[in-house]
Amino acid sequence: MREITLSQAVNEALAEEMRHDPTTFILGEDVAEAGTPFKVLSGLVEEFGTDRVIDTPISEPGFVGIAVGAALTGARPIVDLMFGDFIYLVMDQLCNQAAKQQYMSGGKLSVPMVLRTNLGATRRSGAQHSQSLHVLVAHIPGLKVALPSSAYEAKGLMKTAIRDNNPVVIIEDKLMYQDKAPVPEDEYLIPFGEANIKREGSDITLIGTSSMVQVAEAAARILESEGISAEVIDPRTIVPLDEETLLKSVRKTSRAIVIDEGHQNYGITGEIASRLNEKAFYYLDAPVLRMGAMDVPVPFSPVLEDLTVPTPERVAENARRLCAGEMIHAA
Amino acid sequence: MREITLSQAVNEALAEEMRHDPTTFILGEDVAEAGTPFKVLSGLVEEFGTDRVIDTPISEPGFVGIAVGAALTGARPIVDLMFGDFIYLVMDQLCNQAAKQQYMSGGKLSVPMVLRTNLGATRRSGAQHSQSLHVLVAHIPGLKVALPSSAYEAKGLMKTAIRDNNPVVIIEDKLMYQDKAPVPEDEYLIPFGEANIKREGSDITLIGTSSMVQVAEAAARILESEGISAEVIDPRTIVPLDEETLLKSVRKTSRAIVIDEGHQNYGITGEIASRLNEKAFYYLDAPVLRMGAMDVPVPFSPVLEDLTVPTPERVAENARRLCAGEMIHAA
Amino acid sequence: MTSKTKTKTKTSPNTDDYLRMYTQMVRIRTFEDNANQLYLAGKMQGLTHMYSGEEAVAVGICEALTDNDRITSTHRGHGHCVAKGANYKEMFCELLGKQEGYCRGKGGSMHIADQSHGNLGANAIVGGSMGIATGSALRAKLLGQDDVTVCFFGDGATAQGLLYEVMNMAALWKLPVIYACENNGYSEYTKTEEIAAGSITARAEAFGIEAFSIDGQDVLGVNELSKKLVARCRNNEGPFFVELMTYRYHGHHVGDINREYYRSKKEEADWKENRDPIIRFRGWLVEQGIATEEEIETLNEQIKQDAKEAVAYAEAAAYPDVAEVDMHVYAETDPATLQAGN
Amino acid sequence: MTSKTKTKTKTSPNTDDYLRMYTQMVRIRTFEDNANQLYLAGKMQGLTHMYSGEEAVAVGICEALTDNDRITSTHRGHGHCVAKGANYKEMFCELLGKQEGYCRGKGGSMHIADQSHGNLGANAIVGGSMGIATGSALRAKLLGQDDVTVCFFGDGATAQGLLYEVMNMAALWKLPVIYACENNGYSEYTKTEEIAAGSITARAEAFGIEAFSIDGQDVLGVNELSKKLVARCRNNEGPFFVELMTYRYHGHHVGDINREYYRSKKEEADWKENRDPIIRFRGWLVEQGIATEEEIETLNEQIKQDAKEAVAYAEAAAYPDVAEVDMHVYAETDPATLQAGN
Ligand SMILES: Cc1ncc(C[n+]2csc(CCOP(=O)(O)OP(=O)(O)O)c2C)c(N)n1
Ligand SMILES: Cc1ncc(C[n+]2csc(CCOP(=O)(O)OP(=O)(O)O)c2C)c(N)n1
Ligand SMILES: [Mg+2]
Ligand SMILES: [Mg+2]
Repeated sequence: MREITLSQAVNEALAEEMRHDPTTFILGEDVAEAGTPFKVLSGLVEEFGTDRVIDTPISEPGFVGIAVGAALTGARPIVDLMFGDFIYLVMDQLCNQAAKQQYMSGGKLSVPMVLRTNLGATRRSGAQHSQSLHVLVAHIPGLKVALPSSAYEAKGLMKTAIRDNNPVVIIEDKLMYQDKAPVPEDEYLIPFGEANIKREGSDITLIGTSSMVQVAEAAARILESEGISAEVIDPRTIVPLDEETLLKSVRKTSRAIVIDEGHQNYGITGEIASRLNEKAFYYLDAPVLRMGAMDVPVPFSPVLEDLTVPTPERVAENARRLCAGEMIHAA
Repeated sequence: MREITLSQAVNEALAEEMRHDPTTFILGEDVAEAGTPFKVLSGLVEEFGTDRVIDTPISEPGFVGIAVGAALTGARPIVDLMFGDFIYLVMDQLCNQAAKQQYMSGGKLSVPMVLRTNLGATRRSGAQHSQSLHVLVAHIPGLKVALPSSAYEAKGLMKTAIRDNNPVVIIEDKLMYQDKAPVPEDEYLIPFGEANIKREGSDITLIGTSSMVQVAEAAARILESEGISAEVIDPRTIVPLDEETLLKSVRKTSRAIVIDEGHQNYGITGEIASRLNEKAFYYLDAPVLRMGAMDVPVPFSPVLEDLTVPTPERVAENARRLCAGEMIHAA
Repeated sequence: MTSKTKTKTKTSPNTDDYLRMYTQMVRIRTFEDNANQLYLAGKMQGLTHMYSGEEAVAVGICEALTDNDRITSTHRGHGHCVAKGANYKEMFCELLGKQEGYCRGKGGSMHIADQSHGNLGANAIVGGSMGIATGSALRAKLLGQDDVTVCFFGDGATAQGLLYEVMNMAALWKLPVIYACENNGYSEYTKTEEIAAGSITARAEAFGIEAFSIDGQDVLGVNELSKKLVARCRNNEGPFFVELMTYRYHGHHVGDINREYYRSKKEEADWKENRDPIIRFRGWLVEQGIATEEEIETLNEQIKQDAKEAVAYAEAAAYPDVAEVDMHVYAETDPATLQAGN
Repeated sequence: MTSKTKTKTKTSPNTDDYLRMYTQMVRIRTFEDNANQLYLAGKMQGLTHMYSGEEAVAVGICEALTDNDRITSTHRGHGHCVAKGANYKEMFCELLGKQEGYCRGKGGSMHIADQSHGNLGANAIVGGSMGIATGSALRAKLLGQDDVTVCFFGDGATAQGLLYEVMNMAALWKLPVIYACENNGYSEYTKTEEIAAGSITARAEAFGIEAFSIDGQDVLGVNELSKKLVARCRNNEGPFFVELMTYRYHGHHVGDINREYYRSKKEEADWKENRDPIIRFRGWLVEQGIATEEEIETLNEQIKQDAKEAVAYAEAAAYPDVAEVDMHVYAETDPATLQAGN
């Protein structure tokens, strides 16, 4: 199969869906001629024109609000939020205005919009351009949240996001834009709420999201060389969450680590670990271990920044100890 | 001991600290003559004048940003955010601008400010005036988060919050403003990170936050009449969290329910339950059970709204089943 | 402004329009009187904000719109809802949390919406709908639809930065949206001059938006300007900004009873007695021979009767089934559309 | 504006000021040239935005301030930092993530702050510091301190609603703050006219704020106006708004190399050749007899040498200890202050 970058995959998904549905359009800062700073949207304005690939002023609450209004009245806007750190700025529009419309109207109003943005540290971008804030939106009923872990997921989840009738937040890993993966030429969509078993194994389950799927896979390779068989699962969407697939795996392996790039404290690992602890309690040999990012603002200095995010080595080390029956805590 | 309302307790704490430190001032909508819609601040403008009790326009990001700047340069602002639902509007100022200053400056800048706001449903206030959003700020390193559960805590935690050198978010239960509790006349402060054992017990630990402390206590009374001895613990601050006290209790009782008024999904119950599962795993007879608010926007209709929040009856029912050895799940 | 012209007669082609405007204003006032009673009688819970006194604004503007045109409303939204064509029954049901309400009881007073008439809904976040209104206008422009969107908000809401963000985009992109600022002199318990520096209309003008400041108690004046601006919006000349000077008769919300510390009884009386939009328009209708006092009394009575019946209906109506509590969190998506090739 | 006056001579009491302004401008340009080299050589990581071309803005303004006055800065913040008095060494250390940096390496280019000279810090959120600057001014007013705060931001940042929220409050409360809009014609890859409707200064004026639009390449003009406005701020006549027309020579950030799709080489050359603030001021200094060409060349060389040394120092300096990673998340509070009775 041909291999394309995550960036190209997103671009293809957007182009296909924009051809498919004339009510779709893209809205965001420097999305048109510049194709965004990450160049993910290059070429779209040439095909679809400035009416459908719209450069906005630096007004995040404003243009997210505009997207809500357009979605509420019959269009399917796709908002480009340049950095995931700016989610803070648009929380009211996303969580008060978009997420609740369907419910508050008793099912009469819907907001079919997509907010695409990114997450991830270790790019030396400092504390305000490196955050992984997905838990903030995952907590809010009415929003769906997808975290693609490769070009393949990025394309398939984006297409589903655009066709879904709800506000969907899709968060890409900004370090992965140039990573290639096999992506079919033929059209495909990836359904929400279906976890992907990236690798089968029997001794321990490694659940990774977004950037941490690769980390989990690398850890699994290390472990394999030591005779430990790790199963790696990517939930793909954290809302809805495919609890069944995760539970099935954990009931089989009896051990699990949940790995995520958001801060650990009050982050998504707590939810996932709790659900596994609750529903697979009698199968577990040890409590589910959580590995989130450190609970510190992301430091600029490279020597510090690299410490803040889980690495394959540290995941493997924890897995090894868990499998050896050691009692370990994340904190 | 004299009994005063939670509202009076907050008012006293503010007045005492404002007398104590001339760099403190209050900033918010209708805080002066009106004393806020909940009348919590009544009388303060008469004592401290409009220079220190400042009515602002309806500009939440603006006046929170102003508080950050004032705190950064030597004052101790206390921001009044009329409804906890407006936290969404000020997330950037709180989480990018306030929370990270100390760290980003390598310890040279600090932001000693307090944001006081509220939480809680069942007031028929609709989906945008009923949310309990504490997890959003609890997730962000650099912020401290206090959730007073009675007039006593409201006063003691507020005084500590004002003297703390960090940005502190203190969230009151808006249904509790008229509730009375014994509050000493003598000055006292409640340290952050010290949970309060509201009631000792041996069969099960009920951990409740804010409004849910009363719910837990009521459940404990129901259980007591059935011969089940429940320990009730109020963490009082969720950042920092007094894990030790919680663990000690759970290691003793072997069973626990975490009860909170925020949405359950990706809310604070997951973090607390995970920590207990991780660190008291071998003591537990059953996985820690979580009871958050339902994962739905808060409905207006009274018949629906009351279903969304944990009640003493439902807590008691779950506790009963847990103690009977039944395997139950929150979801 | 136009109330002194004497050119219209009972046979004027506008007679129906005038009578409908009058009717709609009285329907709003009557709705609010009943809502207030329901609150005072403990039959309605929650936070509710009365529109009484401001009727000429909602009616003057909404009468210039078609059902296809959209509005966004505020926490003080009953007036906009009635003016845009809503029925009493579904409105009262919503205020009481009943299943037959416009939002199945899930929205309540602060989130009432009436999709069928283009009312995109009240909003409990001050200024919260400014983006929505502007987005509705962008949708119209992009999809080549010729509807206009009116964004209602109060003087207090002009303090929200969002307004300036969306006005900038509306101006840059020439969107068919009208920003209608209902300046009733207060935001909650604070006078406008204490929270708004400079000039409200100048703020819109600074973004290159044509702005007007008019008497919001004169329904004909409001309607005339609105018709012009709506036509100009349809002709791609938008956006516009209109400040409407008006007054709320009740407290900020139904529970705001003792309010002399922030505004005097004298001031309230002055507005009610000398600037009431309904009394004023009624006088003009009679003066112009468009309706007689008797006809008007009959109309008023009929509306009161309608309200009474709707209230009784709503009180007797069923609450939503408890099973509805976790319905409508997510909109459904037809599984077929999620298949490749579709 | 003042560059044509011939009244100053080498013996003028302002000679030192002029030479310091010149020095500071060259120090900024030289700092950026070195930072750019560090980036191109792969020695500096991350996102960095060059201030070259805009020197007269930061220097003209900051030379009107004392160390006690505060500024807030932006993502394009090196110029403000140098102009407000920072040292090369701590700056380069910060850019390289070294422990001796102003922020112990934790901030980096986009968060550099220099507490000792009143620089409250760069900010990676466009417009993110507008509240901070206004709050600093409120603190001055409330605590009876007479310092002034300058809020630097770009033309693109005028699209952030926060600006209008804080200008409204600054105007209502007469705060000693100067909003300094560095209009360099672009926000990232977009021309200002495509993202800013109407007039930027009119927006401030609409809030009752006196506003100015001036040539940002003329350091003396900028300084003269700044001195006046700072004095007026100290005299309780603030706030003010100044738009400074300027130009950035580099791409939006160090990696923005091929940029002809959004601005022409010809336009860049025109600004560099005909409107460079340093060349222009240097010419004036010589013309006025304040410095000779040789003196200026010596000065330039000295600054280059300083930069070279500071870069070498920073390259050799130590990274923070790994134990620092979880230090400084929370400020300490003296336990004694948390006791009752204290
Ligand atoms: C973002 C936000 N801040 C504060 C409030 C509380 N609040 C509700 S109405 C109101 C006053 C609004 O004043 P205005 O916009 O003039 O409308 P009016 O009530 O006068 O019609 C306030 C402060 C809110 N609902 N939302
Ligand atoms: C809130 C926010 N939105 C977007 C960005 C990305 N961004 C960084 S700089 C910039 C352009 C800023 O333009 P301007 O304010 O004119 O400053 P200049 O770069 O021209 O100095 C943008 C869009 C950001 N950092 N913060
Ligand atoms: Mg008002
Ligand atoms: Mg610029």
